[in-house]
Amino acid sequence: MGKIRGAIVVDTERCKGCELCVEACPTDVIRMERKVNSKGYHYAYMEHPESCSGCMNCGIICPDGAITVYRVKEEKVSEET
Amino acid sequence: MGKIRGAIVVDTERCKGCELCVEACPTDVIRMERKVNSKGYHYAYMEHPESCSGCMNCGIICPDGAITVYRVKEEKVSEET
Amino acid sequence: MGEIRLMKGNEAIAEAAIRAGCDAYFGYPITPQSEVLEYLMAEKPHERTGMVVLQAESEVAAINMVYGAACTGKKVMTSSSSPGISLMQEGISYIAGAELPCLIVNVVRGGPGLGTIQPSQADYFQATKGGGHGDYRLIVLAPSSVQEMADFVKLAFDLAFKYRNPAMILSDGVIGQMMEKIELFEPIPRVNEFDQSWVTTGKTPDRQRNIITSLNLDPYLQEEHNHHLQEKYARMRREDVRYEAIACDDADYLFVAYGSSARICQKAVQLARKKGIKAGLLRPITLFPFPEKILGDLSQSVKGMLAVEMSAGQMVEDVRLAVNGKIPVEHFGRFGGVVHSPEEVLEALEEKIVKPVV
Amino acid sequence: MGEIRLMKGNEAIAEAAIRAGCDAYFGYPITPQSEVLEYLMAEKPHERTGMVVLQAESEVAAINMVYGAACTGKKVMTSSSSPGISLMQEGISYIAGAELPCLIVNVVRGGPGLGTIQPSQADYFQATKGGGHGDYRLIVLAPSSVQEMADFVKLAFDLAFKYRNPAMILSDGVIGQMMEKIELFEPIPRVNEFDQSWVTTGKTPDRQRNIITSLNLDPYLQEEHNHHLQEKYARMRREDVRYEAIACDDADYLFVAYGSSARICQKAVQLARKKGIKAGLLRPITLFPFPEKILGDLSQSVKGMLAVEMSAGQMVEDVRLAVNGKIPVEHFGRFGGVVHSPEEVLEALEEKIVKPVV
Amino acid sequence: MNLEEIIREENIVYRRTPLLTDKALSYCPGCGHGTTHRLIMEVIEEMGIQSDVIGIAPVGCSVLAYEFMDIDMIEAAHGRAPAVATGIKRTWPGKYVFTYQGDGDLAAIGTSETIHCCNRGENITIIFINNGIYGMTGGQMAPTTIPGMKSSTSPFGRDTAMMGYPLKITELIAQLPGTYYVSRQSVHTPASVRKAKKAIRKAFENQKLNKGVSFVEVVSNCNSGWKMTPVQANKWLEENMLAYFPPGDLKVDGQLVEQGKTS
Amino acid sequence: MNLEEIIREENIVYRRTPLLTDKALSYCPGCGHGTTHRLIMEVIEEMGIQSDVIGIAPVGCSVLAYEFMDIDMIEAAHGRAPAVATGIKRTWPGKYVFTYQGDGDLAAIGTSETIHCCNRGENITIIFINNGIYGMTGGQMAPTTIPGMKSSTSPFGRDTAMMGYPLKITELIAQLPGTYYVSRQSVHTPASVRKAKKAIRKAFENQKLNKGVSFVEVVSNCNSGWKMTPVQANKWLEENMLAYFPPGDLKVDGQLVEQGKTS
Amino acid sequence: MTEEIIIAGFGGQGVLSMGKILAYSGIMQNMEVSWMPSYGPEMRGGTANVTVILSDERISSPILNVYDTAIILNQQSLDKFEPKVKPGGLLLFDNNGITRYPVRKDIQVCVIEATAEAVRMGSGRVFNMMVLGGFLKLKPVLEIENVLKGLQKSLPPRHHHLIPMNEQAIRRGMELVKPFTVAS
Amino acid sequence: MTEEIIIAGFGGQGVLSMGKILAYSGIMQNMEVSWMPSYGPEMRGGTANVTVILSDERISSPILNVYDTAIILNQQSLDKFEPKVKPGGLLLFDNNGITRYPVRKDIQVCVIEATAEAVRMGSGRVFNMMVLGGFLKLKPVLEIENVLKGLQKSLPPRHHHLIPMNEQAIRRGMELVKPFTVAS
Ligand SMILES: Cc1ncc(C[n+]2csc(CCOP(=O)(O)OP(=O)(O)O)c2C)c(N)n1
Ligand SMILES: Cc1ncc(C[n+]2csc(CCOP(=O)(O)OP(=O)(O)O)c2C)c(N)n1
Ligand code: SF4
Ligand code: SF4
Ligand code: SF4
Ligand code: SF4
Ligand code: SF4
Ligand code: SF4
Ligand SMILES: [Mg+2]
Ligand SMILES: [Mg+2]
Repeated sequence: MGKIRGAIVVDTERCKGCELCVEACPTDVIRMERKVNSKGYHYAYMEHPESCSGCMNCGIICPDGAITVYRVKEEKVSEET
Repeated sequence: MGKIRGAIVVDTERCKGCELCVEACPTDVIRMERKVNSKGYHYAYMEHPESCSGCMNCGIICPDGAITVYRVKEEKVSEET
Repeated sequence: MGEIRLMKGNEAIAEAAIRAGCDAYFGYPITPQSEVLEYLMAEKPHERTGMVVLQAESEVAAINMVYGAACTGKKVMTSSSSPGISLMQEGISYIAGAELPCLIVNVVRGGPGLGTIQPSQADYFQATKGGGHGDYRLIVLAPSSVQEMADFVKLAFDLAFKYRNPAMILSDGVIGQMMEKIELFEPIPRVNEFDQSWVTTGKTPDRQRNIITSLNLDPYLQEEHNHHLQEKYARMRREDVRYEAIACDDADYLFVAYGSSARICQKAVQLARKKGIKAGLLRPITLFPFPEKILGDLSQSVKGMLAVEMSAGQMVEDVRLAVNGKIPVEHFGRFGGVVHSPEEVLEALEEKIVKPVV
Repeated sequence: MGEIRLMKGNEAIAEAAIRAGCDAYFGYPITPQSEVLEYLMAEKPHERTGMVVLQAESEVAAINMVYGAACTGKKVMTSSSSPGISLMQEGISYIAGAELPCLIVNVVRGGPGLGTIQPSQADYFQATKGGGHGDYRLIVLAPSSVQEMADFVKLAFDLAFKYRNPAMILSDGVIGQMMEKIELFEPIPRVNEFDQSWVTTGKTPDRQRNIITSLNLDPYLQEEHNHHLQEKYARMRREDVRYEAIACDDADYLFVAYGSSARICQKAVQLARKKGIKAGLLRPITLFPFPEKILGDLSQSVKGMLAVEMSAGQMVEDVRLAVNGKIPVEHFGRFGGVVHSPEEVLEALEEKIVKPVV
Repeated sequence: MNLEEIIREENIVYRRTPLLTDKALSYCPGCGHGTTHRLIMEVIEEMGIQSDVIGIAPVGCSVLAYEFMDIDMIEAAHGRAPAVATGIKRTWPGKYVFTYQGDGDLAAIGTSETIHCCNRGENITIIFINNGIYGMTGGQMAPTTIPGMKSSTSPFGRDTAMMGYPLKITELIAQLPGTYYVSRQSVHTPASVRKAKKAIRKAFENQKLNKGVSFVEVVSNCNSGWKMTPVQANKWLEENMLAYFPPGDLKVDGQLVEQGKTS
Repeated sequence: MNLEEIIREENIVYRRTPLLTDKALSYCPGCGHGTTHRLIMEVIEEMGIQSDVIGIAPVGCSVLAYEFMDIDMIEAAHGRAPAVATGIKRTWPGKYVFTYQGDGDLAAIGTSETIHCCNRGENITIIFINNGIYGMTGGQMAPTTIPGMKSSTSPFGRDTAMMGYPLKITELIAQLPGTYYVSRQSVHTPASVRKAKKAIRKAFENQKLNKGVSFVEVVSNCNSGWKMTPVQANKWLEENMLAYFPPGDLKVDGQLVEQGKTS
Repeated sequence: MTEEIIIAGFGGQGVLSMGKILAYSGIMQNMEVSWMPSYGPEMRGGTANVTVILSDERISSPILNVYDTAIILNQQSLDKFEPKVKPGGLLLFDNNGITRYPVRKDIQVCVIEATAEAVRMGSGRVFNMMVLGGFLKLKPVLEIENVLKGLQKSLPPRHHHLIPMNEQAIRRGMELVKPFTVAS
Repeated sequence: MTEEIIIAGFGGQGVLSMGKILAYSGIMQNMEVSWMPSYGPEMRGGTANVTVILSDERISSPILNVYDTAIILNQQSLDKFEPKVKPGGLLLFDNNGITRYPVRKDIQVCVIEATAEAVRMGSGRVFNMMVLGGFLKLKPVLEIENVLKGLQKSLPPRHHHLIPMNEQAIRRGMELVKPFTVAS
């Protein structure tokens, strides 16, 4: 499927499992882990990393600032396309 | 001069000499007495009773409710005219 | 027998208010007493008895709504916790000055400032000596069980109307939040049987107008009014002092404690007796009027007293004033939201009273 | 020698504030102290020293403006009279809890409620025992002359910053409204020389962020904080008790009185001595910390004390606590706005102390 | 006709309402408080509701209103009259309840109580005496002191940069869904007094409708605080106060009156 | 490109601002307080003004804001943040001062301080979190609880006849001459968060202009108090809260924005 | 030397400012002074009084029950303060509007027709200065030069041109004052 | 008979309601009861605990320092309350998420794998009832019929249909509970 252009890293200890990022992701990248962190929360992870566009929606909506978003520079992307 | 149609009675002890009635009278009926009442206020009186139309302006403006206004009934007035 | 329920102290206050024929409650949420308003709203007392319940925009508004309703002879109350009660001080002083009956509930938390929401007894001075300005007193009742939370609502209204004086229930987070078995008294009709000749409900042709005010621009009239108030307070001291004496008859040492501290001291008395220390507990139920006479009397028979309060030492001053130097009086208490344990309290008695006295 | 002026007590407060390098005043008008704000507005201290003067929309706002400015290390003050001070109780408790230095002036009038605008001393309990919630204390200074109204402004700021604690000048309508000759101290620059490491003026890279709060959700931390406060109050008791002893050395009987009552008692001492009664006067200058030690000491040499206050009896409790039953302590005072005369006071001494004691 | 013939009981067209007590008003000569007291009492007399009215006096010069109005009255703490009124009206919905408040009382210290009472739509009447100053305490600046106006706490005139603009609280209150009738009037001329009375009457009559707050601002002089004679003060009022606080209805029957279309 | 190539320092396009402390936020999962905290800290970071900012936390769930924001902060008494801010800004006119307040704090107990601070035109920024409820104390009705909405003190839904209408305080504030910028935003979708951030930035930048209050309302969820999941709560917010509290600028550069023309 | 004075009259009669001038003059003479007014709500009307103490020593109570001198400007004040003059003390009153005259014989009673004189001179504003002159004539506790200095201090600079007029009034008062014979 | 119990765990585990059912059951058995929760601000998360006392006599302190029984549902609570069980008392814990196990040998320690069982049964809601069952098995201070009555009292009527399910859970808990051998 579509080229990998972005990625996220979730701070699993900071994540509270609110699922707002899941809802916010336009390309349905994120799912919640069945395991829980030390505070008892299920945490977010990339279920479909290949779909991530690095749009930052998830990072921007996350109340706990648990998500770092990476994106390869546009020129890079276009190079590869 | 013009017929007497109205009259006022000032409660001289209640009057505080504010002169608002003097100002309010459209026919310049009222003046302030040179004497003072027991509280030291000059009080209002009818200087030109013949000009009083009984319009009530003075009574209506008086903050201390010191004025009673009298007027002969209109029909009476017209009878006499 | 009345209905038996398991209830929180705060809920008991609310249910008792409905049953005591309270006409109106005005209040603003604050932990640890928000259940009072919540319970009332859920119970729709408006439908049950016609009681009015309104969430005010602030404690200042609430106490002044109380002032208004009280002027009309209604049984009216508010409740809050420490910071909220501080905001009411001007209003309370007005209510006392205008001689209005009403009930104010303070479920105390740890201060000063925002402090903590945990239990405390550090508002004793404020409640008993007048946190507001001027010489006035509240009738102050200190429940030490959920049962008393309910019963004192009725008692407070009775005393408030007897004296035309605001009454306060001075509780704390422990009593407010705990659940206990209680027996609810039978509802009484929402009819006020106290003298209503003074109330402002519209001047009917058969009487002079009624005025409620705390103002006397003439200081001599104001002094006269103050003397009248002082006489009323003196009468309270004569007629309405309430306390509970537990194991005091043969006691060598006394805990003096009210509210939840009294509960803890009761356990400490049991522990002490087990150890062979003849401890007793004098529990003031009315903090104003303070049970000074019984404390004075007991100072003849006991060797020392320990005032136990969740504060840095407030009621202890009234105990000292009552005892007037006859025997040692010391203070112990955890505070700032920490609740002492029976073991700590007993240890303090031994350290501060038993040892030094022997 | 400083500048000599004839000034009202309230004006002296205002002028002294400008001279003491006060940074900001926030207040709301109320008789009998509105001259403080009026004087400041007329003097344009903004131009004289850069001092900010703002009329707040209420006393609640004023005390919270004080709170804000105090957080930034500014010398800041407010003034009001009894009902207004009652409204400030929550704010004062916060300020004490957050350990902020500031000055609050209460020019007391007769209560309770709206009461009268005439002088009174019935806010003693509120000032010294905490009218707000929780265990806290204000440093309370009681001027008894216009000179002291000015001087204590500077003193109050010094003590407030020494302890990071709110200070109160507890005055009354007599001292506030009277004019006397005073010698003004030289203006000091509007620079704060006290420790500023804790203030919130923006986190610079060279330090951690500063936080001002009175909150500790954890009761154990809050208890620790309360212990810290109590230690501070204990230090005040050790280091900063102030009083004036007049004719106490050979006295048989003592007046204990502060503020304007002390002035009246001073005259009563003169009248008493003329009559051959060896009276003296102990005038507490700091009401908190209260001069309990000197009173305890004096209770060895005098036969009785009369606490004279324009209240139904408030400071008298502290005198009794200090004396701890050793000698009789009685109270006399006109109240509700009435000021006692020297003759009345002397008569009360004779009736209540001299006669019963002899 | 001579005077004796006119001055007869049956010819009285205007007299002091008996609902004012005999006591001399404590106000300064020419103060609009007196006029407004009179209007309220006339309305109560005309409506015949004396036995069902409860009035609330504020802290301000009118603190003693209860000495002059022959009705049951309550003295409220400074600014809290709307809360006090709420307490009463909620427990006595059948009574007429009104507050009488000054600008310091209603628009400074009592802002919150005013706004929330109006927003809740308590079925009461609020009479708001705006004299642009704190009369009672000696002429300090009020929330409604107009720009440049001198007072004892703005001795060089209200400096809006430092002290803010006057608060047009009546305009705010008209915005609230809980108000049913909001009007601004004045009592500086006979004509304005007549209008003010009509507004006050409406504000009392509305209580029967149970639709919310009826609010009447009365722009009035404080000649003492303004340091003018009463006559000067009323002229100054017309020229300055009314320019800032234009008279007229702001809201009628729950509907905002279009600006300019003041009646 | 594989993940390792993307997840590199130099490819970061979004990360938690270092102006948030390490401490885990005390808020419930999904609570908009966290998002808004982040936005404010991002703006301060981007403007590079950390050393000149003084923040004021209210009493409400955000009472502990000072634990999360790496700036000098003050905890104010319930509702009094605008007065506290006034005290600071008046004595430190060169600093950036902002309050962060809930709806109970700002629009109930703090109404008077809010209105007068805004009317005086203090040069500060007010961030107003409107979640229609008292979050911290257990979900009681707030001044902004919408009609029919349930809360622990309106368990059968807000009954406007008994409890009054929601208070649209932002609309009132926009009317005051002391406000320079008034905007309502929300943080329930990435797009709304982006807009909210712009508004907050403007509100801080305005402080340099010395023209008065900049006020940003942030409509936010209190999923705990509303008894919903965070995702449900944000949906409910969009459908119900925003209908009552429509987002957009109300006043820009001191000029009221015409209704409907919200940006 | 200590002189304890009460000045009492209607609100608008300049009672407080007369006291203030006295107090300031005391300071100019290196004395201790106190000035303690009655005070009330702002509304015009009603009575006003002020207690002024001039002394060589530190002043104790600024509030007194009895006085060395009572300067009385209306009937109500006469009724109230006549009994409070110390035996041997001075009661000075303006007779305008007085219907019930002083009766005490154990004190010195004097009268000054200052109101009448002020009306005659057409300058009501200096009425209180005349009364002050009368007092100083009877009790020369202050030297006139110090009173003039006191006047200067207590008037705002923009009113300093009025000082000669005030001085004149003081001197006129000294002439006007005369003993009052108490009816027996 | 007096039984002093602490129940402690995470906020969402039904700690308070378990305590409430115990207390109501006590009332049904004509006992005196007290229920004293820890309380905090509303925000979700954090730990919760409740002290329940059942007694034949009037209960003195509702706040205790040591307990007859500690019912423990998470690690933090285990760390905090294990030392506070009276010698000879009972410590009952659910082992889900526990990494540091009990060590005391002077008390009875039992374990119940209720979380695991609830997940297995697919009904997390009755987890706390299982734990309650475990406790009642070990300390039969309340008769089961009274517990069922207590359940009825403490549940709102609209949840009464769940009582059979709860009863089942209690009985299952009685089966599940087992002694835990403290490592030595
Ligand atoms: C809590 C409190 N603060 C201040 C005062 C003092 N005070 C009395 S009246 C008043 C202002 C009155 O002004 P306004 O409301 O405009 O009434 P007016 O006298 O002008 O009619 C003030 C500030 C008070 N009595 N109580
Ligand atoms: C004087 C005072 N009254 C009441 C409280 C209790 N209290 C704390 S937070 C709060 C309301 C919080 O609601 P809001 O401002 O909407 O903030 P949120 O928690 O929803 O963010 C209340 C009433 C208090 N701390 N102080
Ligand atoms: S960056 Fe965008 S596409 Fe990638 S996970 Fe986040 S929301 Fe989805
Ligand atoms: S939005 Fe943040 S806290 Fe919520 S699930 Fe996603 S990563 Fe976790
Ligand atoms: S208006 Fe009334 S008080 Fe004023 S002068 Fe005329 S009669 Fe007298
Ligand atoms: S009634 Fe009219 S005309 Fe007659 S005196 Fe009064 S104002 Fe003048
Ligand atoms: S001071 Fe002003 S408002 Fe008060 S009575 Fe006098 S004129 Fe009227
Ligand atoms: S209670 Fe509501 S406002 Fe508070 S943190 Fe939880 S979701 Fe947020
Ligand atoms: Mg006014
Ligand atoms: Mg909220």
